[in-house]
Amino acid sequence: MVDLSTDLGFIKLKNPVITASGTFGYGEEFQDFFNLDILGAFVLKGIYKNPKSGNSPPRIHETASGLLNSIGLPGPGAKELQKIVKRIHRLTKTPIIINVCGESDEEYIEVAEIFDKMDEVTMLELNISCPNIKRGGKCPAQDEKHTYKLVNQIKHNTSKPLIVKLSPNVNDISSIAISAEQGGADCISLVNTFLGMAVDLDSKRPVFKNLFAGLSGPAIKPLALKLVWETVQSVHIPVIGIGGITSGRDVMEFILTGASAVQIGTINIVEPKASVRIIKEIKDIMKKLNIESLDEIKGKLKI
Amino acid sequence: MVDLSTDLGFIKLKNPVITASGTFGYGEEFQDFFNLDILGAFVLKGIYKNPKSGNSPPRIHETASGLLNSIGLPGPGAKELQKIVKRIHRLTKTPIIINVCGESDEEYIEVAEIFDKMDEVTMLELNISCPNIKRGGKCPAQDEKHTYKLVNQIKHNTSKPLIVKLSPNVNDISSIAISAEQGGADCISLVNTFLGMAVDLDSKRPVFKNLFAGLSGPAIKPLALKLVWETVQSVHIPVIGIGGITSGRDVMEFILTGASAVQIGTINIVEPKASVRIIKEIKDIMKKLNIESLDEIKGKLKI
Amino acid sequence: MKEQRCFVKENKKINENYFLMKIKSEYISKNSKPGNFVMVNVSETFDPLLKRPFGIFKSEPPFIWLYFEVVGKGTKLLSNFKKNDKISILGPLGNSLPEFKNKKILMIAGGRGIVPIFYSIHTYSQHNDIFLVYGAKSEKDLNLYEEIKSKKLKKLFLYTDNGSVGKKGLVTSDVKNIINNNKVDITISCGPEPMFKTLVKKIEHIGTENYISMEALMGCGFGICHSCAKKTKNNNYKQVCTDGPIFKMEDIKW
Amino acid sequence: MKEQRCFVKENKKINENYFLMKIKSEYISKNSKPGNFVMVNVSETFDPLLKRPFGIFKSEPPFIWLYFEVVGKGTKLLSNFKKNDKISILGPLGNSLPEFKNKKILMIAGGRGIVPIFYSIHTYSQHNDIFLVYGAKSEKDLNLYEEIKSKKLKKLFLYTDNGSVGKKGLVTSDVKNIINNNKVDITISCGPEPMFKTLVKKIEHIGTENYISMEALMGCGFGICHSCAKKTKNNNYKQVCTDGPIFKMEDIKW
Ligand SMILES: Cc1cc2nc3c(=O)[nH]c(=O)nc-3n(C[C@H](O)[C@H](O)[C@H](O)COP(=O)(O)OP(=O)(O)OC[C@H]3O[C@@H](n4cnc5c(N)ncnc54)[C@H](O)[C@@H]3O)c2cc1C
Ligand SMILES: Cc1cc2nc3c(=O)[nH]c(=O)nc-3n(C[C@H](O)[C@H](O)[C@H](O)COP(=O)(O)OP(=O)(O)OC[C@H]3O[C@@H](n4cnc5c(N)ncnc54)[C@H](O)[C@@H]3O)c2cc1C
Ligand SMILES: Cc1cc2nc3c(=O)[nH]c(=O)nc-3n(C[C@H](O)[C@H](O)[C@H](O)COP(=O)(O)O)c2cc1C
Ligand SMILES: Cc1cc2nc3c(=O)[nH]c(=O)nc-3n(C[C@H](O)[C@H](O)[C@H](O)COP(=O)(O)O)c2cc1C
Ligand code: FES
Ligand code: FES
Repeated sequence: MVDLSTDLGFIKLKNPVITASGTFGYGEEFQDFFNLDILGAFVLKGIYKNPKSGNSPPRIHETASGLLNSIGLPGPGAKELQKIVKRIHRLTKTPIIINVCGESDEEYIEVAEIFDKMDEVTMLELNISCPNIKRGGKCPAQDEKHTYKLVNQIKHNTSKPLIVKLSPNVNDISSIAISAEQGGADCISLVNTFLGMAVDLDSKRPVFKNLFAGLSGPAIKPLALKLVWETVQSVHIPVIGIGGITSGRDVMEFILTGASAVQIGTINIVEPKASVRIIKEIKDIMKKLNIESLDEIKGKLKI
Repeated sequence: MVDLSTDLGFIKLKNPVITASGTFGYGEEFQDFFNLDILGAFVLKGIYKNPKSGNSPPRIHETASGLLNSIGLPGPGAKELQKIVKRIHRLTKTPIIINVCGESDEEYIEVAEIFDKMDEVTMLELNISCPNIKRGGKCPAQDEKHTYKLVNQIKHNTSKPLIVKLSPNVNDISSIAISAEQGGADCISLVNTFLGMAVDLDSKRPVFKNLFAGLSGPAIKPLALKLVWETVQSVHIPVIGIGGITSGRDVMEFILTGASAVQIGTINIVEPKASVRIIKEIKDIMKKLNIESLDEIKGKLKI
Repeated sequence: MKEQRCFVKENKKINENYFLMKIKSEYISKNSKPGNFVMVNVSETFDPLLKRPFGIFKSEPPFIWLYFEVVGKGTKLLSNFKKNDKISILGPLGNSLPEFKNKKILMIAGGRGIVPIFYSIHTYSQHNDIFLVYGAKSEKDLNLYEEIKSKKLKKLFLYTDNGSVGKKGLVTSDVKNIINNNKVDITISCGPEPMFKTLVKKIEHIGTENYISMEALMGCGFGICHSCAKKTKNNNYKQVCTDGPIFKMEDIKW
Repeated sequence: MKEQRCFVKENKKINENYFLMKIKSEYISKNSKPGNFVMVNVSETFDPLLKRPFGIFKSEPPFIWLYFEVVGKGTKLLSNFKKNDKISILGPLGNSLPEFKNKKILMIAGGRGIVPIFYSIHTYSQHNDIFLVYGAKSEKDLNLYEEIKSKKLKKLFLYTDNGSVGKKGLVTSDVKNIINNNKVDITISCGPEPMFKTLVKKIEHIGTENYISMEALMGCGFGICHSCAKKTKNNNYKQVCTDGPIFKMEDIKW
């Protein structure tokens, strides 16, 4: 019997597989495919205070082994999501993580407070890294000071474990990660999507109204792994690795690199039962490598 | 008859297809596949002053639609390359571009001076963006001041048109591009490879001795296109777009985005006759779109 | 809705650009209804990354048929599948048409829009009068002419852009007359966006109940990625994959 | 050296992990020599991105044969090719073995290392005495046993890890004795890295002329990417794709 559990310090997950925000709906949608109980945890799609309808189409564009998206975080608003959270909590006891969004620091704080009060919610993930903002805009995770200040404010106003989700679109991921840690983050997750662009030759227009969009999927894996490595080297809190993960082998590679858990994103869209397969593959690899617990490999990269 | 020529200001190329440094050897190797005369220009693989043997294997690692490389710029040194340049100049009148490398500013300057004196050389491309440097090291293109200073010094010591090749591994490509322009660059080419990482589960080691390696290939195209766009917006000199280009359509997309020419890299390794196909595809697309000259589309992105 | 690895039983080239693929899936064939679609994994690798949506053309358990046009990289790969190759498909997906009885139904199909229409004819022709308007660029694109003639149709109106078969003109040319002359109650249409736009103008206020089957750029096909958004009249977005692909014509903002 | 789109004429499963693929290429078959290899495009998409190197197993114009082991994603895709599928291959590549006459040649093949060896036997057996040592994990991995027995061999020594066929033991076990007892002039070997390492120790100073066929991680296969570097005794790098794959045993740094 291999032990897949992983300790995030503030919580122990039964396995390291967390489904990533925006690629797993509210979980409910996956019930037809598998029992949500098998997951380590799941992150609901990003939520603002008020309902949002999202960007005008097209919202996705396929690239080689990757996906550009500019969905624009459509959602029913925090109040409505509270009801949904209650409903899904009745379906499964798997930890629910809220992906907190905001157009202003105040909105981030308000949304975080709303879900901080809910027993059904296990953790908050602060999405300070959404690339789908107005042209020329920057997200908080692209600025050390902003990251520190926002994380700090939220930490002071909430009591649940706080995951801070970072953007790969920065010069020096370490300094941002350290800012988040100093601000009070209990955990760091990365990466959100990489800024990319696509144009349409026939219309001579950018594919996306917002010009830029976020790249995810297998294409970004080597880039994400490098950023996770750098983050693990610079902070003392646990790190959740994200980016192009599609197999048990990928998961093990991120854990070897120092991640305590992972989130799987785009592959959920492509292959709804990916998590089930991935968890099985992790077990198989552990057996093959003769590893009984993930701690035997976590961060054990020999350099 | 469509006109594929493109004006870089200091030189007019017969078409926008330039083969990228490190993926086209010294050109000679491709003679079996096609006549080098068809190319717009070609860049020889990066050269240091003295012979270098390159990194210890493994030197490549395949990723989804991408290639990580840590070749380490093996080469015969500047003196030997001069002989080779003379030899290949006899084979073709296609403009030869030297990819100038250095471990120190002095070396960059020396190498640039050596090739500046050669009639057979049309342009110099300053490779200030090679990611395959020692662990923790930075390349000049990751620092505005270093970029400015180095470009400026070389510009003062040479008289040939100077292309400065930028790194995508920066926070703000615009400011680096502007530094290069102010330093005296006649043209900017980008991107060099993205820093990525791979690990080997069985040995628990990084795949590459240098830990990080450079990602190229179709996977990076949307990221490269975004950086080319930002660069075109911020400088007045011509820009050569590079990154994941594999088809005539890709070339046209970069030109629509504002590039004056392109370099094609990894696809040369995979499909030696790629340039021939790409040039043909460009013609076909121009006919289909009813475009007679590339100027009709260059930078014409409607945003 | 399930994802399954199935066997391709046949992949027949109908003409240069069109293929008819027979796939064995007990589950999907038994659970599908007219209007439903499937998401097909065209490659076992990550390029292309996304599955591709295709309407269900015909369903006779344990088989379903897809009828697809080669338009890009994914459909090109799909055209290479051969008998006994395995293929992963997710379905049945989307909503479906309601049940009809004793109605006069006009079906309007442009190009590959014939797919959901063909399934509907099959389902409704027993208890309803079916009129079909089918249009394509030229004779060779009217691929399913023979298959269609074999169906129980009250009347068939053919159109080609160049007049090589049927009338010369657009599929929408005489729709209004056809509706009036035959006292049509219901229309069901599927085709390219421009066809819909013309159609809306012609029949929106004519008194018929108008159903349409829509396409959209899809990521997942089962409602989680929000990429298939279509604007409705009241400026909300609907998801084509779960709220559709069947919509009432008047619900969409054209 | 040319890149061509060729037809697969047969892709026969030899056992669970091994396939023998017959490809039609007038050009490659006519221009290849023992030791040469080809780069094969296993997918029309960008995943996997790189071509894969395979030795030429047999060449009888207008056909060549590849004999490959399914070890990962690319070889898995290759195993799916069927008769009349098109496949892009680049070749012939690499250096080749010199000509030999009236020599006693010992060939040593471990696992899929049989590929260049088989080609060499074919070429050299007319004018030389060929001794073959061939080893594999178990009987079922000695796939080409019958094919090999049909060749004109002076002597055949078989080994399996478990003794299910031939002797139990490693392919290298008795090499020294075989060389001495049969007055072997030349050895040609191909197999996994550990086999070479053992072999070097046993026969480097025995007086034979020792050729080896090496594998390396390859990007291009024609000398431009520098990814196939192998260190030589004098601490330089050689490129396996153009300086090799055939090397003299003593040139390599083990
Ligand atoms: C619900 C639904 C049902 C469909 N049913 C059928 C069917 O029965 N038969 C059939 O031939 N086609 C059908 N389509 C369209 C089909 O999905 C696309 O033609 C296919 O996905 C194109 O894939 P590709 O890789 O070949 O093209 P790509 O290389 O991805 O693109 C080629 C062109 O097709 C367009 N395109 C790409 N994806 C879609 C998409 N999802 N919807 C519309 N256009 C797209 C692109 O914008 C581009 O212009 C349906 C689409 C939907 C949404
Ligand atoms: C000159 C030469 C001749 C060869 N001849 C044959 C042959 O005749 N028959 C045969 O079955 N194989 C041969 N090989 C090995 C074959 O190229 C690899 O097995 C194949 O490329 C693996 O591809 P994959 O995508 O299935 O594996 P991947 O998924 O890429 O990797 C699976 C495993 O194979 C290893 N591997 C990957 N590429 C290579 C490579 N180029 N060389 C060695 N190991 C590799 C990886 O490190 C990994 O452990 C030859 C290799 C070379 C260099
Ligand atoms: C369609 C889509 C929607 C996403 N929505 C969100 C979101 O609401 N909040 C968030 O933090 N990240 C969002 N992401 C980013 C993912 O959670 C993840 O960080 C990213 O896709 C990288 O992982 P992957 O390569 O496994 O997809 C979204 C990604 C995709 C593809
Ligand atoms: C194997 C390899 C070697 C390279 N060597 C060099 C080099 O010597 N000098 C340089 O400026 N860029 C070098 N590059 C970077 C390419 O020139 C190019 O900028 C990069 O690969 C992105 O383009 P691509 O995606 O089309 O390959 C190398 C890239 C590869 C893959
Ligand atoms: S395609 Fe994903 S929500 Fe409709
Ligand atoms: S494989 Fe590219 S140089 Fe040998």
